Amino acid sequence: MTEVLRDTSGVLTGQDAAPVLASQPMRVTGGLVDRSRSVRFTFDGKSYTGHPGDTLASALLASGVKLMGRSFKYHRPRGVLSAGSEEPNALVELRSGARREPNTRATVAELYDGLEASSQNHWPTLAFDAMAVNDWLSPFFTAGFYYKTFMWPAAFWEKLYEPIIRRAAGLGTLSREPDPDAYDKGFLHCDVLVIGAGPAGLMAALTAARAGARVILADEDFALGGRLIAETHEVGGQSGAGWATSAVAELAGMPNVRVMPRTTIMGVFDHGVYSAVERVSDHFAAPLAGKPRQVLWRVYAKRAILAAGALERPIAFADNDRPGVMMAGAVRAYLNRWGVAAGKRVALFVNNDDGMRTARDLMARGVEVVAVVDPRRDIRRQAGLPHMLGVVTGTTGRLGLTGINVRRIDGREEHVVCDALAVSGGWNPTVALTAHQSARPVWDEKISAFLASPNAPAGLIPVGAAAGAFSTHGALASGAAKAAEAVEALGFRAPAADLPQAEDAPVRIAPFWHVPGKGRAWVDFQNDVTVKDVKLAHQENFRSVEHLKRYTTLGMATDQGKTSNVLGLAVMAELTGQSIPETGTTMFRPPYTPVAMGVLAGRSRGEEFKPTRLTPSHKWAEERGAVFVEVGMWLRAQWFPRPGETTWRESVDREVLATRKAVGVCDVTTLGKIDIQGTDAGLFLDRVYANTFSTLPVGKVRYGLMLREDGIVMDDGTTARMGEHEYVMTTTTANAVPVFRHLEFCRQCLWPDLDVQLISTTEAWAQFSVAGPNARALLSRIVDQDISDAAFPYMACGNVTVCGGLRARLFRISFSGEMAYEIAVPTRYGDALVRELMAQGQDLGVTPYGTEALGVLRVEKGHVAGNELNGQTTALNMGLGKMVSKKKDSIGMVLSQREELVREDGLRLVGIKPVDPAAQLKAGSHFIALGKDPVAANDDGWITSLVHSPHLRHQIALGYLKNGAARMGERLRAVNLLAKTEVEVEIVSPHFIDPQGERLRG
Amino acid sequence: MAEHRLTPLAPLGHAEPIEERIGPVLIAERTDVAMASVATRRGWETELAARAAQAGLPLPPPGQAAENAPWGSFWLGPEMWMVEAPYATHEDVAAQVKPALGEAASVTEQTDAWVRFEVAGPLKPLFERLCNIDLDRFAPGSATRTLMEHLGVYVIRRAEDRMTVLGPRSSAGSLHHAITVAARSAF
Amino acid sequence: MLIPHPLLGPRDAQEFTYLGDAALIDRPDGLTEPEKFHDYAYLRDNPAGVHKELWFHEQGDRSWLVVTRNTVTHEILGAVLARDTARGRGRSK
Amino acid sequence: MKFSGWRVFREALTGHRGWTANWRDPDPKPAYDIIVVGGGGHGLATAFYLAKEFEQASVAVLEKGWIGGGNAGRNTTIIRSNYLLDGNEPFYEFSMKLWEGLEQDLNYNAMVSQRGILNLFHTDAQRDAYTRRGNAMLLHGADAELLDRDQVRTMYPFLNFDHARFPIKGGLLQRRGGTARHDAVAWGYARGADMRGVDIIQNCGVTGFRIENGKVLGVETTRGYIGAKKVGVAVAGNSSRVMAAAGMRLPIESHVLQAFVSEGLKPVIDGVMTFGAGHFYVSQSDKGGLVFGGDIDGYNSYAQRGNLPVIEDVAEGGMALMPMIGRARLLRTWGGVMDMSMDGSPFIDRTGVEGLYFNGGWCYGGFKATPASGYCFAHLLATDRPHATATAYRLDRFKRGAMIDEKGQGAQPNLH
Repeated sequence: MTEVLRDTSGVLTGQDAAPVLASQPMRVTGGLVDRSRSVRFTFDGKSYTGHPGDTLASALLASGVKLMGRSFKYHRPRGVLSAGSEEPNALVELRSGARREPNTRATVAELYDGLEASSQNHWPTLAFDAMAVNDWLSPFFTAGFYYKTFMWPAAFWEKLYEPIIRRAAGLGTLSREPDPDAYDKGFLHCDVLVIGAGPAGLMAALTAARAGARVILADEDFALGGRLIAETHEVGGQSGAGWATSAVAELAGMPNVRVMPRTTIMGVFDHGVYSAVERVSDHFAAPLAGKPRQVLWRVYAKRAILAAGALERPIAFADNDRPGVMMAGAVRAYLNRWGVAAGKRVALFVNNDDGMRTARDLMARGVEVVAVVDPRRDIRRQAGLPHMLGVVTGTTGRLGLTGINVRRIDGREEHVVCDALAVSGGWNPTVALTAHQSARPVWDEKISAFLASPNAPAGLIPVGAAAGAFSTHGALASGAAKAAEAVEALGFRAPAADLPQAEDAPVRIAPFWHVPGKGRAWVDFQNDVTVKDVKLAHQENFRSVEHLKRYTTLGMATDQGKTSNVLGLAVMAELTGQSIPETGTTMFRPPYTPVAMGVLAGRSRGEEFKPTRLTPSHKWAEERGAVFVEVGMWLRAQWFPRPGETTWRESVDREVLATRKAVGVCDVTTLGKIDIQGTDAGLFLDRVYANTFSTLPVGKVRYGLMLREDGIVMDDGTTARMGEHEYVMTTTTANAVPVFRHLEFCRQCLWPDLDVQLISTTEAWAQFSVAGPNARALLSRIVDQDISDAAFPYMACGNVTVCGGLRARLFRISFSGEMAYEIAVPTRYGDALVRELMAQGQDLGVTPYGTEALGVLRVEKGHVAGNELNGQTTALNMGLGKMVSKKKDSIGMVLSQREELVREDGLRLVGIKPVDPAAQLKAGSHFIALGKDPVAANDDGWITSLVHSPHLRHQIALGYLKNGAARMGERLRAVNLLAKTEVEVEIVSPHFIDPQGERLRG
Repeated sequence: MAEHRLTPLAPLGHAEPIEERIGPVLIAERTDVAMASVATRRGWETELAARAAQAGLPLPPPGQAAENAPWGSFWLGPEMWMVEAPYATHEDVAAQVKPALGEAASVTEQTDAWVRFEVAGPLKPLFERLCNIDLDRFAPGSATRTLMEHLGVYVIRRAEDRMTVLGPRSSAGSLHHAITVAARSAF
Repeated sequence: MLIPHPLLGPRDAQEFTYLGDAALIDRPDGLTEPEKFHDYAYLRDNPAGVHKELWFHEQGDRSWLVVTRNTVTHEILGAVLARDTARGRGRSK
Repeated sequence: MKFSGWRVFREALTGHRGWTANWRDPDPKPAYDIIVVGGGGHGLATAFYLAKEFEQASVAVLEKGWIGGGNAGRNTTIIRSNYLLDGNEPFYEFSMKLWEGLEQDLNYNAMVSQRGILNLFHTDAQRDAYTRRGNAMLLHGADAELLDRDQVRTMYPFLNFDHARFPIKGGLLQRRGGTARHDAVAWGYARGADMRGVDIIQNCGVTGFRIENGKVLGVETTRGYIGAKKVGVAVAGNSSRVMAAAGMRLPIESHVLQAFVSEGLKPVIDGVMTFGAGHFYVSQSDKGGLVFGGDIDGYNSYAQRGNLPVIEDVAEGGMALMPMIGRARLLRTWGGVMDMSMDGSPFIDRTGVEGLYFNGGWCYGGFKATPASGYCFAHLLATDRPHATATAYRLDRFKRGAMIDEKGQGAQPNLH
């Protein structure tokens, strides 16, 4: 906060008049910069100095630098136009290396010691840019010229023309390196959000805060006060800046107020959600350790006061884009806030009284004003001002302004020598945020500008200049009044506001948009859109505002037309002979000013892009040197390499063989587990599963098939009946969340009176599959109860204790085809249990296996998994059609019976093996009959899952094949056109081992 | 405590839960609380209230947490609560709660489904960077489920300067990382 | 967006998962009226204006809500527990 | 007037006085043979092909606002034919072939640019699915290549290969995919149709249909009644709204999809890229802006704007994939209203009303389909027979169980 509280006494008196430094020839007296300290910086490699409180633009101007950039299309020399975030011209690359930030507006870049900036979009140098040849070719490069050419010969567009155009694209350059800075996000809640800390915003914040409301005051600038620190008006008998300082001080001292400088409200979203970007570290060379560069705040506000002020608009006349041509308000800002003179001989071209302030302020600082050109016939002349009734018809000077051509009302033409021209075409209230929800601004004749639509978002209230109240008094008054209304609507009592004395000049403006004549008059400075382009758009019937924008690129540059849109619209209105409102209106969309992508992402990047879920045996598996794989959010052990194993196949084959020969252990905690209780639990399951569960005896497990309402298979898994009214459902790892959501939908929305309660227990239990001929032998050393085949047969389940009394759950189920169990203990003991299983199983040949072996085992057994359950297949496709009971109503039963889904010749799950055992298949290969062409018409299906079966010593696969059930033994080609390979395969039963299932029951 | 030969592992993967002080806040992993969910059986609403009251189990209204030693509890959803008790005395808390409620409720063990962090210190600068709750309107005794860095968590405000955060146990590391990074950013 | 949860007050829509038209509550009976399933599963009024729709408080209390929202302005006119709506439409067991 | 480099040159020397309106603004005639409702890309393309390929002399396009102002002017300009299913791939490949000849067809440079589209994959299962898809594309005569991690790295070295939560394992590349200048597509079709006598009538909203004995006679509009022998509706996000006026309920929901563009930057990304572990896809325009997007907001909406969570989600995807993007600035966001269908695939079909035809359900994939959609709709309107590549796009396919569900998400539009 210290910098916004900087003492500003003497802004008017200029008592701190410092000797003009040779290095800062344009620095004059006064301003809010701290002249006691110097700040060193470089621009295009050359060193300069400025002061704390400077922006890059003010410091460069102080140093006499006018040329700061090049325009996009014609590469015209460009200097500063504005003193704020609306700047279209002075864009630089800030910082270097991985921190390089292209297209940074010098007008808002806060100066810090060691700042590095370089100009953009030129070759070889800023002062001599070969690409400026485009300016000479401009007669050809009119709006949309590229739509009319580059068509012949056809091939040349991509090979020749476009590459040239692309090379010219863009302004600044990305570093191509990862952004090294951190970003953060957060949430703020308040009664009143005040957007902008000018006179209206400060008064609104004071009013709301004094009433006791929770207030957030945000301003994009690093120094608060808005125009108060750029003008010389007095407020309440002191300098405007002085009043602002004390207002900010009062607010900063209140517990119910949060003052946020360097914070831009970038968007207005539904129901009072505002997004704010706080630039925490951009005024340092680099963020402090552990601190973010910027923070994205989502602000939840009951009301928002829009005190964003107004933006001055240019006038279009020939060559109005030269460095040295600036907005009048900006000239005053540089003079009054930063103590910088825009030039030594300054001219003005204005259509309103506001412009005359500029002349007075300049002369007060001893800057020579050579002409005040004004097209209005009824101006109130002021003594001592070099008034010229007329218009500016052109300018001179290549890299910087050297003079202007003036045509007086009586027709006399003359050239006036000057090095700066201050232009004012009037002010546009900053209503951008009010249009973020598609409420189009409405034209107001009195001020010749757009105001917020009555349909603007509820609770977003424009005040001050943003509401067309341009005088300081008007701003203070409307800020106080609207804030009082707002807080009283929220139930607070607002004390009567004591408004400080301030000027209340009326708006005297005669709309004046452009000076007709030869030469190019710029409307959009960055994109090089001139009055001629607007005329051409009109001529070619691109007359709707949206067509105009898209055809000419008007308002599509980094400034989003803040200074150009209304002017372009006005010129189009002149051409169509319609009024401005008839011609159209300007729209605004988020963000208000461009926002770094990094801050929108916050901390979700790199390895923290999404959370990581670890299994209970993760630590143990790490110690065993397991290779891990991402399965959804989970990290699972993929295989466990042993010393000497050189390929993953070796490890996986060993794990598979050991499991089939002895016993394997695999962490299956990731499977979803849902606890289902209640007297109607069985009935509920009958409705959500295609098969029946109410008949399942207590202590038994059954495989269940769950359909979507459209009859396609949603998920599968086993469900165990642990008690009369208690079931435990398992889901696939991938579908745990959607299945739970679906079950709650059925429970709450379809059958709200069923007595059934659901809760996920996925993470409460660490569950391991223990599979293989020695599984029982191993588990009997762990489980305290009798688990003989008689006591605990195939598909049994129950509560047991392990290792001398720890409660556990045992399920005798198998995914591998072996005699297998799944044993579950409270998660905190998962690590200990797997170590115990390994220790106890030594002599039984126990082997841990990962997801790869799991996949091999299930394919050998012909079980479907993710690749088969792809959301496109039915129970019938999987060969499980009989499981869909027609005797009861269940989700998906009806629609699963539609004609196209029950075709005899439809897809069926089949097993595949290569005719040549040595052949290598690829999952995703398609089936083509022998002798037929590999074209879509002959496409019979595809391979879903492929593994190498160490058991059979060749590859085996599952796949879907048209009419597959009837084609056992048939030979086909598995074609992989991507690799230009094909393998002859034989269609077999998907059950490659133990089709009768003796092993399961063994 | 049941007698057996297995030794537990804390959610962050260490034998003992870990603590970390960052600036003014202390972020402590805790494993000494057992939990079970209690859901009303359809039609047993009044009966459950009575039995819970008799057993001294508080069943607070939506958005609230309550305590009545040794029990604590907070609201999960319509007709559903999470009951807490000291792990030392209530390791198998579901089995200890069920008899008291009988047919009136479905009771499910939840203890190890969650990682528990107790955060002590100035809460606002930290939690405004973590989740979307208005702390000025989240007085002690408030409990809610919300999102924290893509994770569904429960936050329970125990006191002006103490918050419990319950997150999915499998994501303990990610949640801990989120909280500590936010703390470093805030303080 | 903020969803006015009937039990918890305004909650950020990010905590919710959207399903669609609340007419999905009116599931026909598979045994007695199978012919109604196509329209139930596939056809939507999709109004430009007031829309009753199903939101699941996935990162909250796991309630399914029926939210009345204007699809043109996004203004929300109310929200109730879907369970109550379902009962109101005669759904029970 | 014929456009050419020579013409541009001559006009430059003569002050561009010779350029004329790209399309007229005629008043509506009392009646037309065929009325196309909707002056977006699909409607204008339909009119163009009706006039050019099917010699229809009496055609009007009715647009409630300004042409190309809907999704035609709001999309991320991607063209591709990398579909999996038989119902889709032939159609999108036909569209790709039309794109490839578009400039010459229209005598308008819509900047069709085949710089390639790369779908990244991050798991073995994704690789298998893309292998299946790539092969399906090749079986249908399209082009496809499967790249491994190193090949992707050579193409885009700045992607996050080393510190990723979901490491890149490879990608499915279609070199013929790319982008086209979206506005120019609408304007080119409009100019081409206008030159062939089609009346393009802007600011003319259709408020109802005049239907007698199950046959359409014409449309009521904000500019009065206009008779028609046939009416084709191609209004994307407004499909349900408009067809309701003909008494139809559709298997469609309207959802908002946001799109984004960064400040202009010197070229870094040549082609189009999609992230396989999050919602993010990106390309770079000829003006230098990174054009990107992600998932739909997910709730029914007719507002052409979205909310913050999706903006953040997309930015997270961007940072996860290419962490250099952190210092690029988001310049502008906007939203379009998508006609999300129940299986993620479109409809080009007759309706229960004789003479009334429907084109819609394009979800967020309508732009790439523009030429084929126009051609096939014109074919149906002119001949009453579906075009060979669009036979699957029937409104009754859900009754038969003939869904075209590329993503396997079922009857929930916001998941497609």
